[in-house]
Amino acid sequence: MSIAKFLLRRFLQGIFVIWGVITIMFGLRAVSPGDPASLMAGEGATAEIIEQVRVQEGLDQPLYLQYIEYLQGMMVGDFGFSWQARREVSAIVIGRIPATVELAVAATVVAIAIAIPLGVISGTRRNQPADYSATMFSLLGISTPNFWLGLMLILVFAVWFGIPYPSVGTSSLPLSGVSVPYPSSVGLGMVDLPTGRRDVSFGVAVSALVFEQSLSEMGTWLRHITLPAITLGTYFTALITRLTRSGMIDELGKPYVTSVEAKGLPSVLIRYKHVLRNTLIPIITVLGLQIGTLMGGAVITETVFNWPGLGLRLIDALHDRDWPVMQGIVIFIAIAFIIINIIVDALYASLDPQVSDE
Amino acid sequence: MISDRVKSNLKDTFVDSLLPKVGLVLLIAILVMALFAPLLATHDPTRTGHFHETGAPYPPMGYSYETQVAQDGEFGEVSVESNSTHVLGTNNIGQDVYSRFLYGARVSVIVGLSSTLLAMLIGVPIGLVAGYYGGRVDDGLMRVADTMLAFPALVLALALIGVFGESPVHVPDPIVMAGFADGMPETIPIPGTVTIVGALVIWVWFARVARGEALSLRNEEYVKAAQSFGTGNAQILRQHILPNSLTPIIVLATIQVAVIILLEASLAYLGFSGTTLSWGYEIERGQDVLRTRPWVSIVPGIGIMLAVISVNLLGDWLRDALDPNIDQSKRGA
Amino acid sequence: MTEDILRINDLSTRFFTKEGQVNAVERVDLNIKRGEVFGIVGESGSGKSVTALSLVDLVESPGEVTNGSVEYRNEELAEALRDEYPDAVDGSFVDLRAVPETVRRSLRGASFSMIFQDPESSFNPTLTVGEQIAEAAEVQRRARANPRSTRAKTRGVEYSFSSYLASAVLPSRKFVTNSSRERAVELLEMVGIPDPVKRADEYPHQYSGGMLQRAMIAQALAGEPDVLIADEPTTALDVTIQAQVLDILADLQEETGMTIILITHNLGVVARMCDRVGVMYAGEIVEQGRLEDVFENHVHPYTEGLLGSIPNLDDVGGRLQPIGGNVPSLIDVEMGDGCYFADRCPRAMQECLEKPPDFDGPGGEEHVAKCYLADHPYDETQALSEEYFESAGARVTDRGDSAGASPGEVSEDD
Amino acid sequence: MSGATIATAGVTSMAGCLGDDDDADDTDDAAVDDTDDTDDADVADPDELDEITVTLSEFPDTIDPLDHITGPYFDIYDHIYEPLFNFDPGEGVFPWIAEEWEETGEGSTEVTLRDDVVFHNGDEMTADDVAWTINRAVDPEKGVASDLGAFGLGSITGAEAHDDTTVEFFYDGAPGLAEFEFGNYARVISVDWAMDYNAEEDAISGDSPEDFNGTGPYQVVEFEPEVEIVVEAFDDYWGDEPPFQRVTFNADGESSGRANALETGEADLTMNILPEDVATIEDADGVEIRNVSSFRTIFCPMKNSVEPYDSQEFRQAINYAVDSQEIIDTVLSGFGEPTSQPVAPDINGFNDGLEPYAQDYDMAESLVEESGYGGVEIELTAPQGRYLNDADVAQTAADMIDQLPNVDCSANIVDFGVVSDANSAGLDDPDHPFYMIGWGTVTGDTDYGVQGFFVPEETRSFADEELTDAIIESQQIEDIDERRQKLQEVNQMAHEKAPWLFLHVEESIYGVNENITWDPRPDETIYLWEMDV
Repeated sequence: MSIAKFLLRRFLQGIFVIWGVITIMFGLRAVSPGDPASLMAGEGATAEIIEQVRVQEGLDQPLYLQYIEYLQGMMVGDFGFSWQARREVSAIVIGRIPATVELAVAATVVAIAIAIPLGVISGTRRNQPADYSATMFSLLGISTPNFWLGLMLILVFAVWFGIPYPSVGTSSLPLSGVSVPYPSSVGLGMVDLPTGRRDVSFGVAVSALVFEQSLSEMGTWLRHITLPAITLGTYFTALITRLTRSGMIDELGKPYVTSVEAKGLPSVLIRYKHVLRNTLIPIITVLGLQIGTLMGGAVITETVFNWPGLGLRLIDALHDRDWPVMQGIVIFIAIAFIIINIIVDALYASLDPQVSDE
Repeated sequence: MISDRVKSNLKDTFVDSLLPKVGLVLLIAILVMALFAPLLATHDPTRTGHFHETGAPYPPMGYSYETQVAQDGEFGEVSVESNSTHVLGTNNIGQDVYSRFLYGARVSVIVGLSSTLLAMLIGVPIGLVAGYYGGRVDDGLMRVADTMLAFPALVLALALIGVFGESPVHVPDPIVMAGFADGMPETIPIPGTVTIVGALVIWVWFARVARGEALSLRNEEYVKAAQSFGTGNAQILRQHILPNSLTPIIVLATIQVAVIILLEASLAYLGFSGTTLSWGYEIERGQDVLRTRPWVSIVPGIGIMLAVISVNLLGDWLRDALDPNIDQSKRGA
Repeated sequence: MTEDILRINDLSTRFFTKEGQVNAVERVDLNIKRGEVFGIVGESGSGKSVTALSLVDLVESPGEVTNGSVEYRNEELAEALRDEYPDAVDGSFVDLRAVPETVRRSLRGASFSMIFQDPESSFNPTLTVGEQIAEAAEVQRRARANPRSTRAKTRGVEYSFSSYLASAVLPSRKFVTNSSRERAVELLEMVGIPDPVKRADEYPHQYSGGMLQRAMIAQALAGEPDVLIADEPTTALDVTIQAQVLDILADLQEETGMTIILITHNLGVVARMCDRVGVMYAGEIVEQGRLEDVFENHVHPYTEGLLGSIPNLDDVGGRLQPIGGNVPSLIDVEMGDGCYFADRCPRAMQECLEKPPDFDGPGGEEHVAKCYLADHPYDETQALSEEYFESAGARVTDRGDSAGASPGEVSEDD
Repeated sequence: MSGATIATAGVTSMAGCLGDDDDADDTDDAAVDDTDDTDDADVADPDELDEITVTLSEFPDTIDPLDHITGPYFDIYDHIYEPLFNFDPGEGVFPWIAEEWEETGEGSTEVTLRDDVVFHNGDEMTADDVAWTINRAVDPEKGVASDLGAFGLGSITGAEAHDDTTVEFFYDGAPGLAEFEFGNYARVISVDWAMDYNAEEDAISGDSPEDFNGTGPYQVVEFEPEVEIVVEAFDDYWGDEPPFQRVTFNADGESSGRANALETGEADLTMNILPEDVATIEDADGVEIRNVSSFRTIFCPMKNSVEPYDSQEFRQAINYAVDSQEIIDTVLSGFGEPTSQPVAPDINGFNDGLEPYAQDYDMAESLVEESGYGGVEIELTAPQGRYLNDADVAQTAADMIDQLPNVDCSANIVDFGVVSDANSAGLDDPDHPFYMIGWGTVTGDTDYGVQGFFVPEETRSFADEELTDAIIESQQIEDIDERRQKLQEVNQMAHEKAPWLFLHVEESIYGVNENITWDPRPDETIYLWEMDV
């Protein structure tokens, strides 16, 4: 079977799973102990609004008709309407995507950039201090709840070291009491005084850099995203380090490594070109599944740092009992998860030549 | 079942390396804390009002801190000394942090174990049946499993809680009931929905592993032999397939306990657990006062970390010793 | 033809395992002549493969070459290293154990290359065969441009860390130049792979075992090595394929005049290919000499046992004859002070409880045996009783345990 | 009226100042400088403070000016869609857009409007706009089923324009109530503009600045849904020029985040600062805490349809068990004042002869025994993040009750929606009979603080004929002093009958750039035009 066929099959499976996800969410609404109309109308809705919702959402129809309508809506990207926010859920979701993507990508980049070299070093220098440190780090990393980690980072960096940290897109922590003058204490000359802006998106930062040769927006972006990205990325860094280490150890024991060494290849090439490549194959499949953890972690991290992404919006929707928004975000996350997994599979297929023979 | 080889593997890997020992010591410590919380606690963990005379919470032993309090609208800086009866200080509402730390272990352990057990009870039979019978039953299960796995665990848990709400269950404390620990709460609230939701989120892992085992075991000679004697399928599943599938299921269960502990803590932190007697909730409580009273958040966080580390270490040990092939992906929350 | 290319003295390799120290290679002395085919033969676990790996410094932890010297004749190298490492250089010989690892490393491929017994697991499954051979050619190409510098092998932008990372993810080939790739195709053609251009772009799992072994030979030849170490090159192959592979090796040897150290437990292979032979037992070379001497005039009872009752070279049976008794444990504490073979030896004598030195054998020059029988005939009055070793007990363990105790590198499939 | 939603936050929208301190004439030369909008951290020079950022604790969900009734909406939208009247709690209703008004008969009042009011899109405001807006608000069939119409303008039945500047309001309640309602909640939308949004049928929605069009002193120039609204002074505003040229409204759900924003100069004004963060702000340079005792009381209703709360002895026992001063001193760091009755001290009808229940466990224990409910287990349902340290207050109160030897009490911390539903569900709903909630008596009159809880049969959470009658009686008294006396009686009665666990008066705590001159209002409303630099 060719890679294309393999991917096509995965794609069709993905469609099936998306249908399943949508069905489960519909089912949840149907089995919810309350009245679905009041569920959709959200917190504090009046009886009139609930009735209006019942009629407009077709909740007075038989269940199977509701289901068909529900599916039809989903197919055209209609996630419903938030009666609380008076907006299309899809607009709400789209508005929140960039912040989450920025955070998730930053965390992943940080994780990969740190974890892979760390795992390789740890795996190739077994039982040396570097290995022990990396092992301890990864054990702590996978065992530390990330919301707590986020708070501790704030505590250490913002409070104890007195590094002022922008409140925006961050928690919580007042840094006042910090008497050091702002820019010098950060040690980053390019970092401006905090702006009055809530946040700078990566896009804005990049365009400022490109069109205005201005570093300050990028600096602001970096300053805002650093702690959240570390918070979200730590678990992943630890996990990938762990996987890389054990994968390296497994792979290094394989005969082909001796064979490659006998060819006289430099060791860095052996590690990164030959061994790591084979190590990555199982890691990638695991990571595909772990993207779900990343997304769950993003929900928490966004809450800790008040980061205006999907996760924070999901929590708000839950507190407001705004079912359509909650459902829209959950379905969106699930679909994103499925699509990422298909991409991961493609990556996997491109890495492992044997996949096309399976 | 557990063979001698496995036993000796378990022993060897335990004796040879430090980490499983650390894990076991931690686990025993956590279990002792959880089990004997009413005896070890110095105060009723729900009792409020343990404040310094200035009205501010006590810091942990050996520390003091400066804070500002308003009396009749006027601010004044006061120094707050620790109090020897509150080893780890008190929280925002004057509850003893040490005692809440112990009871937090209790909630984590109860939720972690019961949720995992429940998930096993749901997932293992489904997985075994699917794997053993194969065919359409199996296909159906795998599709359901794929769909369940398309939800990030925390997100699915939040969705379920969003629908079903939070309902704490008040579990009586046998030690207090028996009169060994006067002054401790007679019941403790366990986040009921979280327990069930946790099981609903992770059962599919058990189903997958059990299915895989059943799938390979059904071709074993002794199973074929039993079939040829006309032994009923139910009996074969019970007598042959289940016992021989246990090893990877036990390894998985260990890891999933850690997953549930983190899940419960996360939900409590986000305010969806329905109980305030939880490490996660306590961290949230401390968030507002992180700058002035960091111990309120630090202490429960260490609790979660130690509990998860202990379970992870034991999980690693079991996995290495029992089943080197079990998938790494089954960890994490 | 008579000049030594390798002088191995007192080479010992130990594995430091949980069960104890394993003496995989025990004070081995060997001289290899330029252009010859030298066979090392022995049972599984006798230390043949570890000896080979020790020569090129590829013994892996927990193993370690603990003693001895490996002197390699190479005028250029000797010249280059003379000032910096005077102790390591002796005439045109360089003691490879006395020079830094980077030097040894730089000799791999170019001076020494290896063929492994299991071609399927000795190729990286995720790179094309052509790429892997080209890689070997590339390394040597760079090394030749600047023979002493290992850094030369890793110079250039494509060797940056990020490109390593990228290469791990992307199917990139920028580590090898086009000329190396062409060279790979040539080499494949040379070892008789049909349609080498197409085959070069295939992955190892698309090759058959015999073809892969040929590809491995091609890879080993990429650096035009002085010494080719072939570790059981035919063990994993079908009998017909075995013959083809051996033919190729023999032809290539004839063409290039390189030295081959052939490690095998297959006496037929030895008889067919080798000029001289060393017999290994329990990490020691117990007898060595020209092929005819060892096969026909052997003195060591172990050699005799190996060959069975076959009296003449033209009728070698192929496989090793089973020998009574068990393969010895190589664990240091369990090894006695005497001849390691004594417990299995039909002619063990009292004096065998002390380690025999090398005695000149009855064959031509260089026929050497570690056996008192080379010095004087068997004396029945000195014979050890059958029960002697059984009561000594501890020295001999059952086969299962010793296999468990031996590191994987020394065990072979029989 | 059902108070659930009104109770949710500082519900009011009265126009504040009389204009006497509105000397914001120094902003003429303060041209907007878009390239320099990052400098508002530089608080040293007050002249430059013509751009400020207000960080609220919650960002409005919706943009329809009629589709809400809670604090954060008014805090932003009142600057865009200004109130028609200027309402001062406890003082009454004063002219604003409405210049004068007169009762014209049974259930109708004629209002004369200014003739120089224009919408941000340039259209002139007419009486038609006002009438249409009122009708849209009060008619659940039109536009959105508006909270503002249903609760705020509950007794108003409609409006009709007579000419460009005259509009008549119709109502079915007492004239005083109607005046309070329109005085407080009347707003105006341009009917022509609104028609583009199909506003007769739907809520006004959108995500661009053009989707706002009021007559207020500020017009929207940037809008990012759920994140921020930026407004600038409206050039054609009929009234005084507002004190800041450009104002950014955003929100941060965490008190410490808001405090942090203030300290780093990212915000110039922020609200709902927790007591824990007060000291931090006090310590920081250039910013300060401004606090005022609000009209909001925090208390825990006990539904007397449910055992054991049907016993007056039991309810009193609960009050004797809780030491609210202690809660204030510890959990609230001293912010607050214990209450003895439903309303706060400055409210008309407050009975200053009443003392808060002093903590007395012996008394409480014996009262519980008297009630016959000894050994009962109860649960206090309380929200998290709605009021100052609400969950902590509730847990402490519950634990104080739990310390009674004959009562077990625990706190159940839930989302505010649960509490709000429990409150509006009335006596028939037994799910959460004992819950913590806050109520801002924004009118400054006791009636508003008690009537919703004790009078309407469907939604009240406590049924007592004597108390209900007394409240109804008070509503019919014309004489101010007599009425005040009656209201004091009502408060006295409420104290004795203990329908609630009385806790405290909530402090409104703001963090403010010290260059801003502003005294916070007790009704929890933020009006930029009351500020000065």
